[in-house]
Amino acid sequence: ASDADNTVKLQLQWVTQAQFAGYYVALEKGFYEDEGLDVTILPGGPDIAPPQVLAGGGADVMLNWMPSALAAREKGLPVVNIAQPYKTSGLMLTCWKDTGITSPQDFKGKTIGVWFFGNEYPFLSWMSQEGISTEGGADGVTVLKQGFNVDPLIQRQADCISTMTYNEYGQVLDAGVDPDELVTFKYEDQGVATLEDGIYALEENLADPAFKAKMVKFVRGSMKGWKYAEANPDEAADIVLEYDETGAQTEEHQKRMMGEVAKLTAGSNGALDPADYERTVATLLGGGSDPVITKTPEGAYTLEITDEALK
Amino acid sequence: MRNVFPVLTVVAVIFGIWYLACVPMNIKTALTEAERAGATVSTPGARERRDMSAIGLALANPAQWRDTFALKKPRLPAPHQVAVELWQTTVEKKITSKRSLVFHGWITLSATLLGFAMGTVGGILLAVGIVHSRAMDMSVMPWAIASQTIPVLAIAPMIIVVFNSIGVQGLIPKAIISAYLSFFPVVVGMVKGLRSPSAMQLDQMRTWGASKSQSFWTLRLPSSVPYLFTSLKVGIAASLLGAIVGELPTGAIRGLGARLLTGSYYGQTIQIWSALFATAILAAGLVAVIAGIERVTLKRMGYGK
Amino acid sequence: MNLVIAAVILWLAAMWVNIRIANGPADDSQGAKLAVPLIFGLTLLAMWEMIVRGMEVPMVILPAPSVIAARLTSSIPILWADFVQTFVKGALSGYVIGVIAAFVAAIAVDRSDFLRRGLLPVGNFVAALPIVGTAPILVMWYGFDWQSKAAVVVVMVFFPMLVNITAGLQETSAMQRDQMKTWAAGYWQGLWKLRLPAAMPFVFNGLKIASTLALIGAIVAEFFGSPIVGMGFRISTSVGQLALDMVWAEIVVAAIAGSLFYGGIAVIERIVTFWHPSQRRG
Amino acid sequence: MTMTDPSPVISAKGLDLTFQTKDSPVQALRDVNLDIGAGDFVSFIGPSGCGKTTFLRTIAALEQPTGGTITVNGMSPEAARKARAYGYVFQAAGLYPWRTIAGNISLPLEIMGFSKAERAERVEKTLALVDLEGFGGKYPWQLSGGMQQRASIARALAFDADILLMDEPFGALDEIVRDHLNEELLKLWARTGKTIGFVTHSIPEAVYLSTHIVVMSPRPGRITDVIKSPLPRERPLDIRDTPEFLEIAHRVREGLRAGHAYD
Amino acid sequence: MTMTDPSPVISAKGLDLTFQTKDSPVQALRDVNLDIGAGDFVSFIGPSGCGKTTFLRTIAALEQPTGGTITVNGMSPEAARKARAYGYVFQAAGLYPWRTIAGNISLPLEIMGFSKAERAERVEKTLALVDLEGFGGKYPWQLSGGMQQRASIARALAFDADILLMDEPFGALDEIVRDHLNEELLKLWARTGKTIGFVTHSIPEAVYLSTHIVVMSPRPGRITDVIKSPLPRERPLDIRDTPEFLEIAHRVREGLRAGHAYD
Ligand SMILES: Nc1ncnc2c1ncn2[C@@H]1O[C@H](COP(=O)(O)OP(=O)(O)OP(=O)(O)O)[C@@H](O)[C@H]1O
Ligand SMILES: Nc1ncnc2c1ncn2[C@@H]1O[C@H](COP(=O)(O)OP(=O)(O)OP(=O)(O)O)[C@@H](O)[C@H]1O
Ligand SMILES: Cc1ncc(C[n+]2csc(CCO)c2C)c(N)n1
Ligand SMILES: [Mg+2]
Ligand SMILES: [Mg+2]
Repeated sequence: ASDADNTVKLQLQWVTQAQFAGYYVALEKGFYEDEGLDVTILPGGPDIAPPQVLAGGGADVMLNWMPSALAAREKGLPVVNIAQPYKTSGLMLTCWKDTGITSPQDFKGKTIGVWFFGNEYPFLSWMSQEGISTEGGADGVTVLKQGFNVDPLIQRQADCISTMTYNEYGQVLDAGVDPDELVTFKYEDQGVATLEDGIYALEENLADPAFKAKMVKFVRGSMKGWKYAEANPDEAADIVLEYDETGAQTEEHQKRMMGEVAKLTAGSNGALDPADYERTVATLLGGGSDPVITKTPEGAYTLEITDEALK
Repeated sequence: MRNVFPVLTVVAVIFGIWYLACVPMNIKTALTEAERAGATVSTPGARERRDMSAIGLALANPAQWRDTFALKKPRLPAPHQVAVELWQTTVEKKITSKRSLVFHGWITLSATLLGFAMGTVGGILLAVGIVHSRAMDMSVMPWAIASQTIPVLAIAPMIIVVFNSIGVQGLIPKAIISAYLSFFPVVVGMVKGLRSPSAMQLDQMRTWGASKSQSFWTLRLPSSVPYLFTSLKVGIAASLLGAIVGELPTGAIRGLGARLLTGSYYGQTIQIWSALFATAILAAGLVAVIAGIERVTLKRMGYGK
Repeated sequence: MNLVIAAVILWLAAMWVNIRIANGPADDSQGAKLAVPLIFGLTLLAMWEMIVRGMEVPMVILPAPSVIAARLTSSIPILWADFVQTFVKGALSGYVIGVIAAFVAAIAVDRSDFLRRGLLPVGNFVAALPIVGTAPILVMWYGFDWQSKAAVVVVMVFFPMLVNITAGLQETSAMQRDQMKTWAAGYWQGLWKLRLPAAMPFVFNGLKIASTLALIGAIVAEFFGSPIVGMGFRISTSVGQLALDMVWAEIVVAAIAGSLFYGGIAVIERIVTFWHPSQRRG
Repeated sequence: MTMTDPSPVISAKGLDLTFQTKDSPVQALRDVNLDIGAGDFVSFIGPSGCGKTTFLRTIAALEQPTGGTITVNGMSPEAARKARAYGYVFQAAGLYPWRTIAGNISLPLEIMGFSKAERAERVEKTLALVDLEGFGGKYPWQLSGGMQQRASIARALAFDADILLMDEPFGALDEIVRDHLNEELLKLWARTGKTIGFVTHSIPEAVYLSTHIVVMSPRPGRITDVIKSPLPRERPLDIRDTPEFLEIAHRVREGLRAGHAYD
Repeated sequence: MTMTDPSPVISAKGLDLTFQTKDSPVQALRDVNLDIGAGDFVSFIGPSGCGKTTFLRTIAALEQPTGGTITVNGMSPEAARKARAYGYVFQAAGLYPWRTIAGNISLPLEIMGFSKAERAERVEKTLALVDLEGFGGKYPWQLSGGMQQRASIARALAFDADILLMDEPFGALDEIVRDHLNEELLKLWARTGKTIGFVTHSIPEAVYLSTHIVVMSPRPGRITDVIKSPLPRERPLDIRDTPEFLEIAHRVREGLRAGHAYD
């Protein structure tokens, strides 16, 4: 197991893009190597549940949204947040202005595209907070399981869709839509923001001091990568492009994404703010008829890794 | 060869319809873009146009017809847009480039071929078992049919994860998914083929005192060859689909499946269509190769006379 | 570990029983024909249960059959709603439309040799388009609800049906067609009275193949956008929620529905093609 | 052959038929001249591939001659077919397995637009004619080969055409059943007075049944001999052991042997 | 039948055979008693379904009798088969299209483990025996039907069994070719002195070929008559027009007619 000691496999939750720039920069710039780590980055996709990969032993650490991670915890897969490079949420609903929507109450009777796959929880808690049914009808919203692109909005099959500030929103603009034609609702502003793209590991692994030490090195290297990416967005975007094996990304798109992502990671040194955590848990517990988690989780995060890494 | 002219005619008609269809399919987007660029169109306002008839809009705005063939992200790309994309991503790109469809095609092909080989060997072995053991025949067949009613896309991620957990990654899990799809036609065809010798031929073997294995090698196996090839042609196409499905939960890194998916993720319709066509061309090519081998083999074996 | 060994022993025992039944005196009885596959299937299930428990496979990777069964029985309303959405609305309507369209096309192809030679190769090409590519396009065109799922099913079902019907219509011997001529029968008379009935074994072969494709197509299409009900929706969402028991419950429903659909068509086949040698005995 | 009847039912003059195949044209019939009178029973015999089937098919307008003329009832074969001038019986019974025997017999009647009542009546009548009363409700596969062939003949008789063309109708049956059906066919012919064209490979069968035996030579098929039978119309089975019978059989065999190259 | 030979090659005593089918048991053979001596040519004739094939198959150990005894060369049929006591020729030639004629003939030899050299030698010899020298390298589809059937006979002869069992070997061929092969078969029999069991539907064929004609009655199959032929061993084709021949043929026909319920 001697060479297992310095290998780390990281499972992303989406395909290679600037959303994960910090990790690719750390890899490319040798920040992991400096820590003595041999890191492999596994891209995700619409059919990959990172917690499942973690459970199967296919990866050592994963990126995940807090609600999904906490739900996994309740399902008996004890994952622990060890770092939180994203400070701010990039999730928002983007609507056509000409639908007359100006506030969440106007969603009634409208059709809204939502990402599922464990990412639907923030939306559901928001709607229950607003007292709007998600079963459709004149007084509720009709929810669609949104696919992986912005077509439903462009084709006007939905009045609003989920977008990330750094990605889908840009795609909507790329389609020639003027920002003035749109109304956006940031989850952050609605008080239902969740902690996105945290770094998680399995609790049982963290009991092993050697693994813990490895994680410290990994988080340290990753944060170095993130800070470098924030400072050099264009170079970071190029690095990401370099690692994209599908060849589907465009430089223009990745540069803009990097710019937007930098805004979200800017406020974080990697350490999870327990206040943010408490707020997220509160939102999720109050999730209406079918809450994501039913009891307050214990030990779902640890500051030990970041404390050590940031020393 | 006699088919060339009819095929070309049909293809030409399809292209004609396709071009015609582009106008109503893309007219709303084209109008919206034209409007943004400052042109005046018959019915202003994308919202107003949303529920209007596309054909009506197309007829009212002949000026925008040309635009419907040149959108960046059309609802229906025009044939030449797909052709140009195919050309650029196959011929003009270095095949080692990750933007080359040949590169991605090769990734998919290697999983396809491995899966096809596994599925074929597995299918043949299973068929041999079924033909020689009544217990196997009675117990396996109904479940083999049921297995084909399970959507692969649903179990593909689980297969990947399970293999991941025993340390197997990369080509093998994809090939297994592809084998899962191709084994069934092979089993069905081979069982039929191995049972195709007539009672008379089997009796003849008995009058010579042939053992089970002698009957198998000299009679059953050669008799099954035509059936095997028919199955192989179905099987290779199924393998290709399996490999593509298997690419989705492997992190959609490389391969035609990944191309399709990332294309759809970024709304790159032209890229999707060209990957789709590349897949179909690959499938047709693979089937043609097997059909070629089939023709030569069967001719040498004296069938078809 | 003990459970794993027990699983192996169970396997050997069950296979021994099966071999005894299959080679025993009552091997041709209805009972044996039902018992043997049933024993085989139940053994597989029991082994699955034992191995999952014995090796302590995490729930989030592979749940045990008992857990799946529990989920199945406790979620019947959800499963039923999903079934109606995906199977009845999506798969079945697409299946019917696809089959009817294939019949119409087959007759067109049959009437014109030119069309046959032109259309069938092109059809084979189109049939090779992978569903994971066509589904997103059709969802974009036909919206999120069952219509786009039906469209995917139509595309999947159409060509296998067309190929089978066309082959079936060729099935009659030259002699039979000549006979029709000696009675001065017209095209449609020949079609109705001779060639369609003669094509039925092929048609049913196609219908059976298409039946397994239809449900799969409808489920897969839901991965690419759907309302918040449906088997494909539930599967993909539940994977994200690590509710693997729900995923498997849906898979079980899919397998049962698919097998029943297939079996139902096989029964109709028996009735319609009662005259065919393959159906006559037994 | 020259018939006593002044206006022949079927008349072929200088008939030529060449098939265009991929490799080379195949001349199946060359300069065939034949008149068949009303009520004749004409057998065609000759080595395999000599054009017997082709000639029968030409009469039935299933093939187009490439030279010469052929008339049926004074019209073109095409027109005669439309006028339902003949019933055609093929070698295999060719019954539709999804129809009962009665359904099979009524099939041509349906196609020709007979009313339901009339169909039922004719089916009953023809079933009786071929000795199959009571079997109308059975399916073809439930009958023996001989019964199937009888049903197939009934089908060709049901619409009561004047001419019956039969291409080796009993070729697939065993000798005993065949003898029996030959007897039956003769009776039927006597009862109905139809004109019959009959292809066979069996010399005794040809001699036993026919008023005229047409011997054909191998490709390109020509008529080498037309033997008029001196046997009476009434023929018990053991007429086959009489010297007259053997004499004609011998003539036919000689005629056949003349042009035959063993395989 | 009682043979002059004291120890018969094939001997059946009180043979019964009943098939168990789904609906009801089918008695195919009942109380069959028959002795066949060395060098006899025995034909079996009888209506379809009377059990001719079943009897031949029982001799070849392809069916198990349900009553009575049968011995071949004094052993059980099973043991006789192991001792390669017989060659079996089926109705269709049944040659493998993927093997040449020589390859087809050598197939049983391969299965029986003959050495390569011996195989080649025997193939040559039997090809000569059936007049197919020079055709060893051809594929079956390159030969006419008659030649194929000869190759199929060669295959049954190759391993030089004393007994040849033939189940309607010429049923599918046309009459002229059949005549020719009958002649050849007689010559072969004369040359090799084998014991031959031969199933046919054709009365002239049975009479022309056999030393003994076994007439069987319909189900349950019984032997109704065994006719010993007074014809000499040497038989030109036109022996068929002699009164002796016709006399035997007549007897056979009568015997057949006796038990025959038309289909
Ligand atoms: N459609 C066709 N195309 C080309 N050649 C044909 C066609 N039909 C028949 N022939 C050829 O014409 C010749 C006469 O054939 P036909 O079937 O009339 O012979 P036949 O006397 O009926 O033979 P058989 O006794 O075997 O039935 C044969 O050489 C045959 O190969
Ligand atoms: N395997 C079997 N199972 C049940 N019944 C059988 C089987 N084989 C033959 N029979 C029946 O046994 C009887 C005798 O059959 P057999 O094949 O010996 O007749 P045959 O005299 O050779 O007839 P044919 O002249 O038609 O070849 C028939 O009624 C047949 O249906
Ligand atoms: C099936 C599936 N649907 C949605 C998401 C949510 N999500 C998380 S990050 C990200 C990328 C945004 O550009 C998206 C879409 C997911 N992970 N998997
Ligand atoms: Mg013919
Ligand atoms: Mg027989």
